[in-house]
Amino acid sequence: MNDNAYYGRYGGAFIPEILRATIKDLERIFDAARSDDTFWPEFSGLMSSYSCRPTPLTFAGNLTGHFSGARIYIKREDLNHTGAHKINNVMGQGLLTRRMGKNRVIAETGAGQHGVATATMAAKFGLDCTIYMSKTDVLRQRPNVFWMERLGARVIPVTSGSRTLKDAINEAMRDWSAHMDTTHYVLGTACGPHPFPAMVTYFQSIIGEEVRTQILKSENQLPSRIYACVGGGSNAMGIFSAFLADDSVELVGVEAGGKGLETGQHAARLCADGARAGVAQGYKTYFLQDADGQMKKTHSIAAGLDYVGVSPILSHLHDTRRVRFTAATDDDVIAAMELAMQKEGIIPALESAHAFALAFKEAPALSGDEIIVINQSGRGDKDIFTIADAFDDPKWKSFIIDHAAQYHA
Amino acid sequence: MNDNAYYGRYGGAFIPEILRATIKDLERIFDAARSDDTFWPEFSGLMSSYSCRPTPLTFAGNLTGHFSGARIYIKREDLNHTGAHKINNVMGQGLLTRRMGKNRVIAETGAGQHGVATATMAAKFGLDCTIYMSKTDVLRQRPNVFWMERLGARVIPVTSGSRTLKDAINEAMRDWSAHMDTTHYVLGTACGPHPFPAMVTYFQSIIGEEVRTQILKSENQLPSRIYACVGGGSNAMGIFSAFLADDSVELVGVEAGGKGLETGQHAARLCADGARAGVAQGYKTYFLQDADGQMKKTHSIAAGLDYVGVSPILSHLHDTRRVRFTAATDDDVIAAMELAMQKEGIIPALESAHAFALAFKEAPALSGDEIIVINQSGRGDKDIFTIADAFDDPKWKSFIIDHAAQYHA
Amino acid sequence: MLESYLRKRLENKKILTMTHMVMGYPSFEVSAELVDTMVAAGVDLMELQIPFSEPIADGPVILNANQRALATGATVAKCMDFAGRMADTHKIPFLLMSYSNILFQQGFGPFTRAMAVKNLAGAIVPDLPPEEGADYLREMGAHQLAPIFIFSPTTPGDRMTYLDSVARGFVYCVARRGVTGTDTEFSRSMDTYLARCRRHTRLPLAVGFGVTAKKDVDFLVDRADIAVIGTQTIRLMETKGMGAVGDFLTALT
Amino acid sequence: MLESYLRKRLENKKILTMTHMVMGYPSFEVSAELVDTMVAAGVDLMELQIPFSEPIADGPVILNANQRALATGATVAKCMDFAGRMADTHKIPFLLMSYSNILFQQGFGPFTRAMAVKNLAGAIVPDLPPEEGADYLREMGAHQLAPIFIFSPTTPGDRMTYLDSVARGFVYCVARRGVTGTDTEFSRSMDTYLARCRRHTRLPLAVGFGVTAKKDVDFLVDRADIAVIGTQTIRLMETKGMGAVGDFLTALT
Ligand SMILES: Cc1ncc(COP(=O)(O)O)c(C=O)c1O
Ligand SMILES: Cc1ncc(COP(=O)(O)O)c(C=O)c1O
Repeated sequence: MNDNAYYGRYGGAFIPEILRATIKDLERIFDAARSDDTFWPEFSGLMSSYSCRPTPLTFAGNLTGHFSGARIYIKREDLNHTGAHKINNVMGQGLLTRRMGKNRVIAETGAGQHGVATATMAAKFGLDCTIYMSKTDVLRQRPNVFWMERLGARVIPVTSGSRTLKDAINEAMRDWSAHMDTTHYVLGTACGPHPFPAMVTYFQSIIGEEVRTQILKSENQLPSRIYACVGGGSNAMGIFSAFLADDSVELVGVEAGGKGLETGQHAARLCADGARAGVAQGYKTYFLQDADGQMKKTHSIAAGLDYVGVSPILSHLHDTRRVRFTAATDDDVIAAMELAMQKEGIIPALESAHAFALAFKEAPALSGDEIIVINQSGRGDKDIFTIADAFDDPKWKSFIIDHAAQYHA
Repeated sequence: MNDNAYYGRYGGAFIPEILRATIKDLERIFDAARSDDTFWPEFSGLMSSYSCRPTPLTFAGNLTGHFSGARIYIKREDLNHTGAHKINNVMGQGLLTRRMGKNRVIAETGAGQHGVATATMAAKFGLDCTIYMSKTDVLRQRPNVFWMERLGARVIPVTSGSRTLKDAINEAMRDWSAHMDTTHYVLGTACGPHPFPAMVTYFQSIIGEEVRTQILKSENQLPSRIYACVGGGSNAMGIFSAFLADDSVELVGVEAGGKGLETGQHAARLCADGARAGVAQGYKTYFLQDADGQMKKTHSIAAGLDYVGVSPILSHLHDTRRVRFTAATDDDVIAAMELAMQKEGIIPALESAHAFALAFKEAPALSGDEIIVINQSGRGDKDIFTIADAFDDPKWKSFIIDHAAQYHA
Repeated sequence: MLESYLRKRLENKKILTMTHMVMGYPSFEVSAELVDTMVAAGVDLMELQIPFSEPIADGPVILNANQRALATGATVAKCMDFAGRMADTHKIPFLLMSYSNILFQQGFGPFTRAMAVKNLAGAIVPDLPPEEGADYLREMGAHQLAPIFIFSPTTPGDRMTYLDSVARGFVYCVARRGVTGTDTEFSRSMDTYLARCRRHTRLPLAVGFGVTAKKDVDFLVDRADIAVIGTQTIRLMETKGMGAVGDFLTALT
Repeated sequence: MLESYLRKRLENKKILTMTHMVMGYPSFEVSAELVDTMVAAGVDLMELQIPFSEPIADGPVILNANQRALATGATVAKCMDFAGRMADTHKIPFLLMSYSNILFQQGFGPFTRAMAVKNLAGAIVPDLPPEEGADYLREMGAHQLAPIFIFSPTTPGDRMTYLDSVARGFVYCVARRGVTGTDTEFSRSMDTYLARCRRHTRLPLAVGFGVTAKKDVDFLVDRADIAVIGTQTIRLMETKGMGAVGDFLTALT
């Protein structure tokens, strides 16, 4: 494949021959769109009339006071239509799907946010839609499944493999191999074969571009640090990309520390031992794998971070040390979420709460002149079943029990 | 009370003596804020940095094509932080609470949106918070109760009366009578004693002001009709108020038709027989009441519309015929919701879907030169338990049953 | 005239007692028995509440009594009949207590006319301040009925003066913030408050608070003219029966 | 050399058969028995798949076989041993089939050296196109191993020519869109497609599709050189046992 498919040692397009023409086609369409002056305005116009871009950059006065360190700002991707940054990428790919003249889209989803976003885009663009979602995630993100179906999508629970996000990706690839003439695969994160990492980053870069304008306007100064959670890496690349050239801005990617890095039950590919470069799902990157190259089981309380690979662009930025990678455990995340809710009245998604957890840990050590920005990639409503269980809420339990009893009657 | 407390025959402040000084104080603080040139910019600045105002006015191209009548626009209050227009009023009253130097807020809530918004505001402003919610609504809007509690609010289920919104208002009034020195009552809709109808309308008028600017910018023409659902009347007054002086703009308020006006199981106070002027909950308006003046039971699939009274301002606009009132049944609403989801990828709250239902019914008869605007007052995520039941979704049922089984184990 | 009745009565008694009840709770029969019991125990006047579905000034005990009365079929007509019968049977004055909407739906004219015909003395309508009550005041005046108004600890002096100017019979002083049925501390501030009330009206003062014993009534002697016993008798009737109500009231007076 | 073996074999047979199996599924013992059965039934060459956790080019049947093999302890080392034993025991050529990461983690050098030592003939790696496989091609070449590449119905002519230039042994033509294990219709368009494949390579053509009967194999005569039987034998083994596999293959050849 061509050179721009690689980021240092990572990236590429390790795909079955059957998909090659399609991927090449997508690359061509994407390149044409990117160099068409009308395309970005069309995209950002759509995002401001259908979703609510630019999303606000909220000053978190209470958290700033609480930690009495850096001034804390929160980028509010949770306010997007469908509740997360995923819609940015999806609407962009929707425009490309239209340019390709295809009438069907497929997608994988973990947290369900990408699935809901894709189902939404499909409704808006009048496309057929099939969503692959691991059985585990169908269970833990049931509300999102319900909405996908109501939006007109077919949701297929994937029971193969480790039943997490990667297995949903494999299934989507298999579907694509059979139906690429009519079907575009709307990959949900900055992973997969070229041109997906570049394309998803391109659409998500709207986040960082806005942050740059917003922070310069309100503070006339760049932030010292930017925190983003890292699943596949799309929200992180989205907010980081506008600051890559600014050496003074430290970029911090927060992975899923799960039950603790030492337990092996996590999804930390860049900040923990146990991940190595490898090739799977169509691209080369750091994967959590055993000596033979078989992918390991991952764990995170956040379905959207429970993934074995990571954006090849981030792998490269890891090796070059431009981005610092670290992890937050499930417990850190619940605590951070609680604090964010009670201090600022915001409800981060479990994924996003990873970024909050690290920012909270580090904010006190910074000075009051410094600014940090946390990317709130999504809202936590979708996580109610998980969070209610994490808080072990007795009223929620009896509500569910009563509700179930009605169904038995 | 003073003249500006009345709208034609409606309004006033029918309150126990113990609350009089507090209400007078609130009136004074509100009047001072309203005539302070810095106040509105402070308010709208807060709404644009904490929520995402201006919210978009989305052109619904697919629905327009589907009905091939008027051009349909949707005002996206669902994109607000906490998911509905309620936050506009609440943040405004938060600013007033701060001006009054009080450290506690209370509120009633039906759909839970106003409760979540108030709990959110209380977290952001550092206030104690108690929410009164009827037992019926605690059950049908459980997710919102969960979030209120996580945001740090106390939620008190009200078991008196008919266990709907009105009973929650009564309880909040009782609390206020005891604690008004420290406590502000954040009434959630354009009802209650003066100055609440005026004050809530004032804060919600941000909706209509934006719509006016937006539609003139995109179409250079005013809409022919504007549709809003009517519970207490705050989202309706919010969008209508900017167009009251434009005779060419027909304003349509959609009440809860419940199981059909003929069944008596509804909450239509202005478009059905059976409501008369009366006095309750501190103000004079149309109430659904029996010959003795006892309030009737109401019914709506949408908790936020299940209310026995209505804004005195709307009662007046009803009598003067400036606003046309009509109703949508529970069944109409589910059908409208489904169509909105599948055609445009948006998920209106059950309340908002009432406005959609009427717009869908009437759009085909208008010409393609005409514009209609639907106020999407909130998003439907909160309604998942109700909607899943309305669609009788077997997968949702088995999910809930399985989840309950875990708790028994 | 209610006021003159009270003044006369006060010549022989240091303090009067007024009791309250919700008509039709738990039934009109029991209500009638309750009135008999109260009169026999020596109360000087009574408030008869017409139940309303939205009694915002009442706490849980009276709220529940309102709801139960309505649920078991109490109507305004039945209540008016009942109140008339009581006024005919017993020598003491009876007041109606209810909320604005009950009067509004009957019409202030018809309502007050009926009150006059049935020999009722006056009315307490907690959600009808004089500013909203021009029609009410006119009709009450036309029928020589006493509109009772309320002073509260948050009522400023000039407003007390204004309320006094429209009130007839007596002034009802609520002793504390909150709805009916919560306990009040007897305190210095109560002293100051009642003195302030006294300064601002020429009418007798009734004071409502959680009276549970003779000493509570005694506390009010010289400070006020009428002790109001509200929630406590309902509680007693509910938990210990009619006999306990009679014993309680007899011990107080 | 694989190609010359195939050409030689084709002198006596109108069409050859290649079978596929996942090593270690359901166990290495059964895998060995399966190879014996297949060789006895007359197959001409075999693909031995090293299981991988993410086999994106495989359909449900082979996917499941991969997972089961891994779950019951198949490792790359055991698979290499097994493949070596088969190549030593049986006269036909054996190819390895797996995914990029398996080779990548061993290193292309060590992996291909091991293949050579164990007398394996070549490899099929569906997610390793030549553009990503410079190291692979170099090492395969150095050890005289045949890197098998794939033509698909979506592959343009110029790319077929390019693939032909790096391929050795034969070209694997997938007969339709989709992953392994879905049925294909025999149609005119297949004719056209195979003719196009033939035009673009000097190598023998293998064709994989849902072969279930002798007539399917017969269809390929003159159109291709090798009929590939993949999913069907796994299905047979799972549902009817080893004997059925032997009978099925014997009837085909
Ligand atoms: C809210 C939210 N944040 C973050 C992620 C992680 O994905 P990414 O790393 O691509 O941003 C997800 C994935 O579903 C998500 O839903
Ligand atoms: C989304 C939504 N729309 C409408 C309403 C009705 O209230 P109002 O008539 O005051 O807008 C509610 C009330 O809770 C609501 O949550």
